[in-house]
Amino acid sequence: MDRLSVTLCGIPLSNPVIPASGTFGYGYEFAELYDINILGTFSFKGTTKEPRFGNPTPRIAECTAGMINAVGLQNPGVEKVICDELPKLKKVFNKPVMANVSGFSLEEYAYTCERLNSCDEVGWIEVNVSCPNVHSGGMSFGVDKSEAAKVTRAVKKVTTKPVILKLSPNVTDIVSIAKACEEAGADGISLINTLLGMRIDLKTKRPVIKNTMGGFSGPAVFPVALRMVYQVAHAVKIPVVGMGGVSCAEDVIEMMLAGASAVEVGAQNLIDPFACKKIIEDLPQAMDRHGIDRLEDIIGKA
Amino acid sequence: MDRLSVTLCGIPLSNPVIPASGTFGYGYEFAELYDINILGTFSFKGTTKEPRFGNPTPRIAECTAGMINAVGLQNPGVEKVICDELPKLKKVFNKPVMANVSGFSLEEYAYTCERLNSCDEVGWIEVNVSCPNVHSGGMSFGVDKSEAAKVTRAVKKVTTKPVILKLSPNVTDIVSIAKACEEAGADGISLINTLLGMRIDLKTKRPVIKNTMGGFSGPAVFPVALRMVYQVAHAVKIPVVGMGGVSCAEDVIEMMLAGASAVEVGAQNLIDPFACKKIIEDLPQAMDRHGIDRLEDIIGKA
Amino acid sequence: MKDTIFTITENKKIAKDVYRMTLKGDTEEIKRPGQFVNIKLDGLYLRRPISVCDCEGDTLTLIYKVVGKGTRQMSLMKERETLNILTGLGNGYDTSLSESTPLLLGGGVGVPPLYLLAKELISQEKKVTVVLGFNTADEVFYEEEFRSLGCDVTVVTVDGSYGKRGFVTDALPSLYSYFYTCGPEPMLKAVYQKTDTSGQLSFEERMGCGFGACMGCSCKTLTGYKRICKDGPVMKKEEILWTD
Amino acid sequence: MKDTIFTITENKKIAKDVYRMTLKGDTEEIKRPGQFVNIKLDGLYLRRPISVCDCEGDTLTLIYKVVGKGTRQMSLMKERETLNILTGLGNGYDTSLSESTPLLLGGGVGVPPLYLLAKELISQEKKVTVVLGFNTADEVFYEEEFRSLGCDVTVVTVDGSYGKRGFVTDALPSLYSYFYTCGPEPMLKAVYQKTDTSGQLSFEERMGCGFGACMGCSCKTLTGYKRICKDGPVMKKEEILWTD
Ligand SMILES: Cc1cc2nc3c(=O)[nH]c(=O)nc-3n(C[C@H](O)[C@H](O)[C@H](O)COP(=O)(O)OP(=O)(O)OC[C@H]3O[C@@H](n4cnc5c(N)ncnc54)[C@H](O)[C@@H]3O)c2cc1C
Ligand SMILES: Cc1cc2nc3c(=O)[nH]c(=O)nc-3n(C[C@H](O)[C@H](O)[C@H](O)COP(=O)(O)OP(=O)(O)OC[C@H]3O[C@@H](n4cnc5c(N)ncnc54)[C@H](O)[C@@H]3O)c2cc1C
Ligand SMILES: Cc1cc2nc3c(=O)[nH]c(=O)nc-3n(C[C@H](O)[C@H](O)[C@H](O)COP(=O)(O)O)c2cc1C
Ligand SMILES: Cc1cc2nc3c(=O)[nH]c(=O)nc-3n(C[C@H](O)[C@H](O)[C@H](O)COP(=O)(O)O)c2cc1C
Ligand code: FES
Ligand code: FES
Repeated sequence: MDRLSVTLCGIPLSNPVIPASGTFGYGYEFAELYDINILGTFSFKGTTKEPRFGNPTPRIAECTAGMINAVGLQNPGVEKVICDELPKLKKVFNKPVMANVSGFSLEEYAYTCERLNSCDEVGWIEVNVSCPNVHSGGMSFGVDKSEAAKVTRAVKKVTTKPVILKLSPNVTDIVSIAKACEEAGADGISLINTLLGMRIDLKTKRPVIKNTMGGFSGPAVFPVALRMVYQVAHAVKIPVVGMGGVSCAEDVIEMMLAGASAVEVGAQNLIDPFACKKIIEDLPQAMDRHGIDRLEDIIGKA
Repeated sequence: MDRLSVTLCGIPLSNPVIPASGTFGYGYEFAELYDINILGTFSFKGTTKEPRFGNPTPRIAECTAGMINAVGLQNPGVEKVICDELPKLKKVFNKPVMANVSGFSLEEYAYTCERLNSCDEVGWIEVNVSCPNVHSGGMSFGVDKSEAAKVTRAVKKVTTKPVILKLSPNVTDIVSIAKACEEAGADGISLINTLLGMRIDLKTKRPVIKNTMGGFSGPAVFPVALRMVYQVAHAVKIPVVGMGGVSCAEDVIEMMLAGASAVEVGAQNLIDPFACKKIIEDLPQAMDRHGIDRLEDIIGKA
Repeated sequence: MKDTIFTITENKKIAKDVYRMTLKGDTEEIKRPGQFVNIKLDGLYLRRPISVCDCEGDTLTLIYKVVGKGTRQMSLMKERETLNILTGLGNGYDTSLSESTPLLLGGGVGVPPLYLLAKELISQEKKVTVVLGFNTADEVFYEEEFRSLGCDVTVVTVDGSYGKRGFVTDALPSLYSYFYTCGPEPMLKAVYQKTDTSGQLSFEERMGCGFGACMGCSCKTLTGYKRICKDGPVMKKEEILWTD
Repeated sequence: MKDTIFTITENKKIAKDVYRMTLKGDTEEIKRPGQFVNIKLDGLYLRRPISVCDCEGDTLTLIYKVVGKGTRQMSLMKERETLNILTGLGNGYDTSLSESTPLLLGGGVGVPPLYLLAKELISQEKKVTVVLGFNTADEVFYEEEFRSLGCDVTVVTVDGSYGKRGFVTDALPSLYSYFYTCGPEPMLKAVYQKTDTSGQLSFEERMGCGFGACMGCSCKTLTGYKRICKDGPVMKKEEILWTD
């Protein structure tokens, strides 16, 4: 197993494979299928201060080699997550988990992160800055470097666990945003969140997604994700978690060559509930095929 | 045929299908295969003031449902285009053609457009603002609204033909850039150019593309392209030419529902040299299937 | 839930645009009528959810209508080709809640799951009445199959070209103890409004995963937020909250 | 150029990771040895360029090495399966330029196009010498086939496990009037440097289209910019400009 082990912000992972937030719930659906302790860790469903139903349906659209989702951060709210979900999770998962946090104001981010910081089960806090900022016209926090830095500082002030800023790819200059987060104290960067996309139903001649647009992910976005991981990993000193379209062991290796210290897998879990298990099992052979001894050695080597 | 006809900046097109710049050369390779007069028009290879070899090879990488190119605007330069290519083209194409122009300074854009403006064969000038601005640090003209507006004004000053600004999708806010071009006098907007992407070769552990990154296009980018076409078409009054991942008649219809007055087809021409012919032939049946009488009626109806 | 490879044993057109596919494979996880399976198709990203129409031993029967790329692709598949299918999804109908005279109301491709349901209710010695609604005569299917099970079957068509003219709710029998229904949402709403007993309704929604992981298919109910794929697709009349 | 459907008649392993596929279809556009075809494979976006190894009547022979996804997929295909292929791409070798004793130098999967070339040169009653280079014994193929045509064949392997030890350039005959070569770029460079006659070299490059439309495969030559897919893949020694 040592061939696969990596370290993320000082915490060891038995392997770099991490189901991405929003595609793995709070883990139980998958724990019924396989022992999820084989995972490096997983990032749980984006959690907000208050419970949310999210967006109206349809929330899902099919695309070539990918999908659009407009779930809208449905979650039971941070108190329920702490009281109900984490204790349930503890029974099936004995590793530190990654807490994915969203918010619509700096106060909400800080509140939710502070609450989760007190949970022993939580190893890292992954802060999703793709949400619209309700206090400044609804532009996402993640598209502006000073807003992203503000979120970083607000969260760092109330947490002791490693804080990973999860960036939106819908920007002109991903590097400047990553650097602003690093300067503001982020312990890691994860990317990419979904690309803003849209489909129209030819039968109804209306957008498939009730909210018109949504987040596009899956194998189709891999080249964009890889490029951003490469750019950011070459510009910051903190570790980068790569994601976007990863669907097989080879993709994990490619992401790590680009500079990722660990790799998240999103949409593929929905299409194949055993995706992460298969990837972890396939990694050693894929490494053999490409003459790789230890995964840790290849990070950023491209 | 009237079911398919549309108008682009006042010039009638027998149908909205336009091979995209860089994927159709100056037309002859395809004229050997079929009568290219069936096309609405086509956009010829990006032309610059001086001849260019472009980037070192490899310039091409395969992706899931798409490809990366880093051709780097190889072209014989505007004088050769006017003296050699356009006269040759005239023999096989009797419709106004779309001249695609690139530049690395405002002067270059203006020079090349002015030269092409004098050619009778040219119907529209499509100005690609994705090129790096050599006078201001290499950032692309197309990622900054004031730079894009400057290019528009410089070109409009020296041309009488309709000027279509072709936008880069690698931006935070495509709408503000489109609007800046409109205000600066653009007669139309075309989008999207390629997404910046990257692949790494697991055999060599180096980027596949010699220049590291390149432009990603093909069916994978369709949802991003459609979203941007929708956003821009709803924000400007000038016509929008939609492109990005279009590979069949249904995609053309979807782009038009999103707001495109005409639709360009890029990478698909490379995979299937008969792609545009097939799309034009398939359109009437696809329209029947979806209860569409005339294409012009559905523009922006989603 | 189980991830299984099934082999097609028959794929046959049974009405306008409607096909019946029978497959052999591991059906162990299919436990109740009203459950569905989720089918992986080459070249398409999301799986396609289709209700279990019948399941006996290792034989699974699906009935699907060609409405788009995926179902068109399915219709072109041949005997001996294989499909990767996630089985045993969704809660399914609870047959224990109906008394002696359940009423089954199906519309279009909402009819298929009612077949296994009818079979099970009849095996419980209930007297099953079935009303099947279609648009026109050429879309009608499975009338005889339900009759062979021993159901009292009425067929209605919207244009009157076959059976009675009208909607399934125009043909409600005077006496029934409970209802089960599946069909397009406007039909479900009409059934909800025009029935005077309790019952169960099966819903559709665009799905990301089909097994409860993505929250793509959520709906609000009187008993909280539910995922149509995992907490449904079958809902009890009492919990339904119509939102639009 | 022609867009054609071919049917596989045989697909057989002939050396380590190397397969020979024979196909039937419209070969009309295949006019010269050294041309290539471009193959569409399910689920992969770009076509895969493979040289014409042989072409007789409606039978096309390709020899390919499994190096990635596409060639692996090809190796799994069976008789009677079909492939969409663009045929007749590239300029091909010009056989008129060689005098009586041409030398053919092939390395690895650069060997296949030399087969049809040898056939054609022999039909012109030339005396053909062939040097085939491989890494090791288990990669050797087509020695006998060239011999059957009537060529004088030498095989070299890098590790000496078969034939002579060394590179093809270590086995140049003392007398030849012209050369034709195909193989990996380092080999082409060595051939260019160590041959003292004129000749033709066939190049490889990552391709977007394969028929001259995209400028993906350009190279600089002494006679201007060329597209390897359309103006090549065969270049004359005199025009070559090594850039790195
Ligand atoms: C629980 C459930 C059970 C179903 N059972 C049956 C059945 O037994 N027989 C049958 O014919 N149909 C059934 N459907 C509908 C069936 O899933 C769709 O007709 C099918 O997915 C259409 O796929 P397509 O590729 O042909 O259409 P496209 O329009 O090309 O599909 C595009 C996307 O939209 C989704 N989609 C399209 N229509 C629907 C729909 N009505 N419901 C959910 N997703 C949709 C597809 O799954 C796909 O992701 C069921 C749906 C659900 C949710
Ligand atoms: C004109 C020409 C003729 C060729 N003839 C033969 C032949 O007769 N036999 C044979 O075995 N091989 C030949 N090749 C090489 C062959 O095209 C590649 O081995 C093949 O494309 C690899 O595809 P893949 O999917 O298995 O590999 P991958 O590495 O998965 O392919 C990824 C992408 O890179 C491209 N690529 C990878 N290697 C090469 C290469 N060496 N040259 C060009 N593109 C490449 C692929 O086409 C694809 O677009 C030829 C190449 C060219 C340009
Ligand atoms: C259904 C769905 C829900 C998601 N929800 C969240 C979320 O709550 N928080 C978050 O940070 N990212 C969320 N994401 C984004 C993913 O975590 C991931 O960043 C993105 O999907 C790219 O990876 P992929 O291409 O592997 O799916 C969601 C993605 C999907 C598909
Ligand atoms: C090989 C290649 C070369 C291109 N060259 C140009 C160019 O010279 N000028 C330009 O404006 N766009 C160029 N493009 C971009 C296309 O015109 C088009 O905007 C883009 O590829 C998206 O469309 P697609 O997904 O249909 O390919 C090129 C694209 C490709 C694939
Ligand atoms: S479809 Fe994913 S939770 Fe229901
Ligand atoms: S590969 Fe397109 S021009 Fe050669």
